[in-house]
Amino acid sequence: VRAAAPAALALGDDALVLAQRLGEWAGNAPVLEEDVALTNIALDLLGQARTLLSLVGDEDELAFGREEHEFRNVQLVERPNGDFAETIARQLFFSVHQELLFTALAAGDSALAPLAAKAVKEVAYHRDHAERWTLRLGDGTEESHRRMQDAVDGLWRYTGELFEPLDGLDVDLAGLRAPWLERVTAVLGRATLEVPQGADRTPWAAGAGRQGVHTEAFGRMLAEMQHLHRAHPGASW
Amino acid sequence: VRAAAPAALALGDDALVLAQRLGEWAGNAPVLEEDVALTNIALDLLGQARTLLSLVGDEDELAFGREEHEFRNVQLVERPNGDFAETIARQLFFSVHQELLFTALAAGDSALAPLAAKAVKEVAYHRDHAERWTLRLGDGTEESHRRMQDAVDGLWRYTGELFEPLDGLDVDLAGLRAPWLERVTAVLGRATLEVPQGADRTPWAAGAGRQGVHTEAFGRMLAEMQHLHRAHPGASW
Amino acid sequence: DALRAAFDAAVAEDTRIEPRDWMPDAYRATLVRQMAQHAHSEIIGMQPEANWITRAPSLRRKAILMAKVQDEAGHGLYLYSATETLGVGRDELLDKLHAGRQRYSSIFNYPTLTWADVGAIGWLVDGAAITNQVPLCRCSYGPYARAMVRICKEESFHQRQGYELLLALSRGTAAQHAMAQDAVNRWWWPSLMMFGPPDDESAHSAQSMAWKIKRHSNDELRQRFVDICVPQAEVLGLTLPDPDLRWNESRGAHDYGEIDWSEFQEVLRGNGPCNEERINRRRAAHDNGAWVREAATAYAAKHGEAQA
Amino acid sequence: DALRAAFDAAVAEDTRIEPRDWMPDAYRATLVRQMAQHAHSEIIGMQPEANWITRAPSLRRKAILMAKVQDEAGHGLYLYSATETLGVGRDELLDKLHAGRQRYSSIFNYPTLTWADVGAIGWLVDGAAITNQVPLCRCSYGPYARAMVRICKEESFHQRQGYELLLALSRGTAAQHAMAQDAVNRWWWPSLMMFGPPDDESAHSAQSMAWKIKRHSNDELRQRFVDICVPQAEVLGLTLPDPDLRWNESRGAHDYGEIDWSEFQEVLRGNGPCNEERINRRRAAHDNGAWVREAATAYAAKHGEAQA
Repeated sequence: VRAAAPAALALGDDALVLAQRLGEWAGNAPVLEEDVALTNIALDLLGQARTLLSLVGDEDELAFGREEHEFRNVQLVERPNGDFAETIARQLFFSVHQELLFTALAAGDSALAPLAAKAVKEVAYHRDHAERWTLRLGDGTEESHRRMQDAVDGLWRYTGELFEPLDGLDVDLAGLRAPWLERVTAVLGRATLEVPQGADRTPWAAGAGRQGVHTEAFGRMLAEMQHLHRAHPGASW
Repeated sequence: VRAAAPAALALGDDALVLAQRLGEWAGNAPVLEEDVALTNIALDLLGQARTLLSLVGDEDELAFGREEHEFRNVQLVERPNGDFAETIARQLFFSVHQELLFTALAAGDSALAPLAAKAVKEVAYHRDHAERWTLRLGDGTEESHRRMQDAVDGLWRYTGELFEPLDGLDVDLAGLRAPWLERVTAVLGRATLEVPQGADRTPWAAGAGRQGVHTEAFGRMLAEMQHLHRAHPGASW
Repeated sequence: DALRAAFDAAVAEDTRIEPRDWMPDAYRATLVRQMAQHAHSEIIGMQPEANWITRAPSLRRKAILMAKVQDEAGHGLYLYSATETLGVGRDELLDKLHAGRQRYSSIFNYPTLTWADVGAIGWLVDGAAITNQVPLCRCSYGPYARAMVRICKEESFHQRQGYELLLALSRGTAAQHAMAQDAVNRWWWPSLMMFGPPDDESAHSAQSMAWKIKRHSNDELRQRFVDICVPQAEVLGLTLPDPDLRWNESRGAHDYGEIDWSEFQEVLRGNGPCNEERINRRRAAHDNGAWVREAATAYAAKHGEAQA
Repeated sequence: DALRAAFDAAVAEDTRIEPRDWMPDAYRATLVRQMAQHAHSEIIGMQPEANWITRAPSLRRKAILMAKVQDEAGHGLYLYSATETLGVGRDELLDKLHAGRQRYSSIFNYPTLTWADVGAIGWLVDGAAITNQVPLCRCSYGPYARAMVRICKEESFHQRQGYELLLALSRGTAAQHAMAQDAVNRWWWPSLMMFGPPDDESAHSAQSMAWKIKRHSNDELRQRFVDICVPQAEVLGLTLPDPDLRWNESRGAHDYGEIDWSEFQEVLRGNGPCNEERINRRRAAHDNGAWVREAATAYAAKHGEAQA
């Protein structure tokens, strides 16, 4: 477990931060079924986060007691929800990646294999949900097409970070990029959307989350998330 | 001073919370002159808050270390900025009140008299600024008229609380209501706006801030305001 | 006539009325009104609790709260489906909600000011809801009764979680205990109002009871709720904010103080603390989502897929 | 001709050129471009710092930061007024900014990730700006020179406050010290890039120096800035993130490491961390404020008042 700790922390932070973002949708979704679906995905991710962070230490100390620069999530997951298209694009990029990663992890024998084996089914659902909406929005109305293309374009430079090496992981992350791109390209194509031509990372902006460098929006997200816990040091809940 | 402490706390919280709200406008104002003006008003209020809270205790402990229910500000000042019309309506209602109150306080000999004497000039500027914009928005375009009327109507029920008695204050707050209404009515009239007909308070919503009952938006505001300070207990800045 | 007689017999024998059965127009209208109000309450009721999802103080509590809010959305779905069995669709009902022409439970017009409010809502508000709803599991209209069976099961789970949340606070630090007591102080009376006006002022009760849509009077249910809560409050170590609350040996029930019905009427009239916020938030979610729903419809039209 | 000769003589004698004086079109265009970029930098530069106004950790620091951001808005006002002396109005320049046709300083495309960034911006970014701007107080165009005198005075006040903020952190808890060091690590190199490309690649420099719009080369100013910062960093107890930084006895100046100009070019091309956020936020403020400006115009038209 100790060897896997840096990876468990990073993947746990990914899941925690994305769960927190998705939780902001509760009660605000465009249709009641999506209140259910987005909260359900958030719950799955929160469950993953708790398992992963517990491999590293106390889940609550880690979630509520760390400063921004101590979080190891990719910047992709901390991007604000934006409109529904941005939430879906973020989810598509992340879920396709997570499904590939967890499938590979589940086949191995690291300390993360059991979590991955358990989570891979729920992640497949997340991916399927994101794909279906990518199709509907991309190939829906003119407005939804435009919004979805903007979302895909805007988040593209946060995707490269998903494939950077991660200490403690017995999976070649760089090797997941080709299948990831293939799947994303296929979905975007079916959705009549263009695959962005820009860079999939920039050296300072996206790509540094794993080293603890985040975006301005992340600090505000943490302030909201941690305030109550920090206001009562040592209390049990 | 001790006798005036409850009043100093309540008035200090009014100024602090409104300064915090106005500070959210910095960089987002409709015109550069308003970035200057709104920040200037926020600075004046923050200065008042620091003087008032320092009469009661350590300004930073009070600002950053209290829970929501320990704040004694009226609910009016914690209402979210909304659009520019809502910010102006909130400012009009508050500044007219504050000018009357500080004028009365300055004429007395309580521990708050020096602060009031000093602040009354800046408050007159705040009131003048709010009046000018009330005129422009109320008597500007159809859209601005509608927005300004909506803002005045929506905030009306938070105005009654301004005139509830306050421990430690040697001013008859209830007695300020008539001159307040007269002035506000005059400005609204010149601005071609209607004076709202609804209640100026409701027993549970607006009117309980002085007892520590606030609105849902206030908790999020405090989370943002206090997070960094609470994340570093005991640190000096 | 024969249809009417069959309907009356079914009600009398506690046989369920099903969607294809004949039913009086007024029965149908009463059901639609009540089920719509119940469905609206579930979706508006997500807001005060969702207010704390992002701020829950532990991951375990965050997960519990998310699951609860998700359940509420699910309850909304069941109930709108149940109204559809009576030929009234969700879109139509939502339009009425957004236009202010249909109600939701007034309790959700109170704010959640602290984390303890999440517990108080679970214990008191869900508790009152269950007391109201358990009899509805035997309601004469089949689809509604079946929806209520599932909903009540989940609600009672929520109620226990709320209780346990308050218990943890009550036994926690002094600040946590005070937070819990404050929440109970604010939620107790509004919870008692959830049972509706006193029996002698209740407009629809008699007919609804005759139709077995309703099974007990407002005051009966309110009394049952008070009698359940008093011992629970003792275990919690929290005080119910009613100096007149005491055991009445002769009635075998608790006496309780007078309810401020003027407050109830004010909230009903739209002057509660959060009436505007709640309905504005709901409308904003709906309006902001219009382009998404249009896209789904357009896609389904192109591809023959059932709409999302 | 005579006008050109008078202009050249005035520049040569360090007499100020004033708005009504004749000036070459290229001189005017260069000034407008530079002053507009400077004005835009002031208003975009409000964003990274305003990001911390609501979260400042003490009321004193909150007041200082608010005053600073307010000064930046004020600087924007002076500078847009100065461009108006050349016949180019603020609205036109803002439209160009929002359309991406005029630049602002690239430094503001970096994020403020912690409170210490507020200090680092004051010390390093304002420090670099002052080093650039002090010579502009002697710029050949009068209105620009006079605006810069006032701006430089305020900037040097901001610079001292930033330094003092960092000093408090550096001498504070371990976490605060680390926060300060991290901020300096992130802001040092971008600050050096504020002086523009190396002299041999600088496009406009020679003509600007001939016109006395510019008085020193990019590399001269950069060297001056490095030499000022090194001893200040020592007093701060913070390390500048450059292993090649050392005193060069023979030059009487500090040698420093190679600057990554590819990063500079990327940020200029719009690919910095916050280019999109900054311009989107600016556009949003402008667009959301359109109805307010229209109201002010309509009111002024009705009442003959000068527009707000």
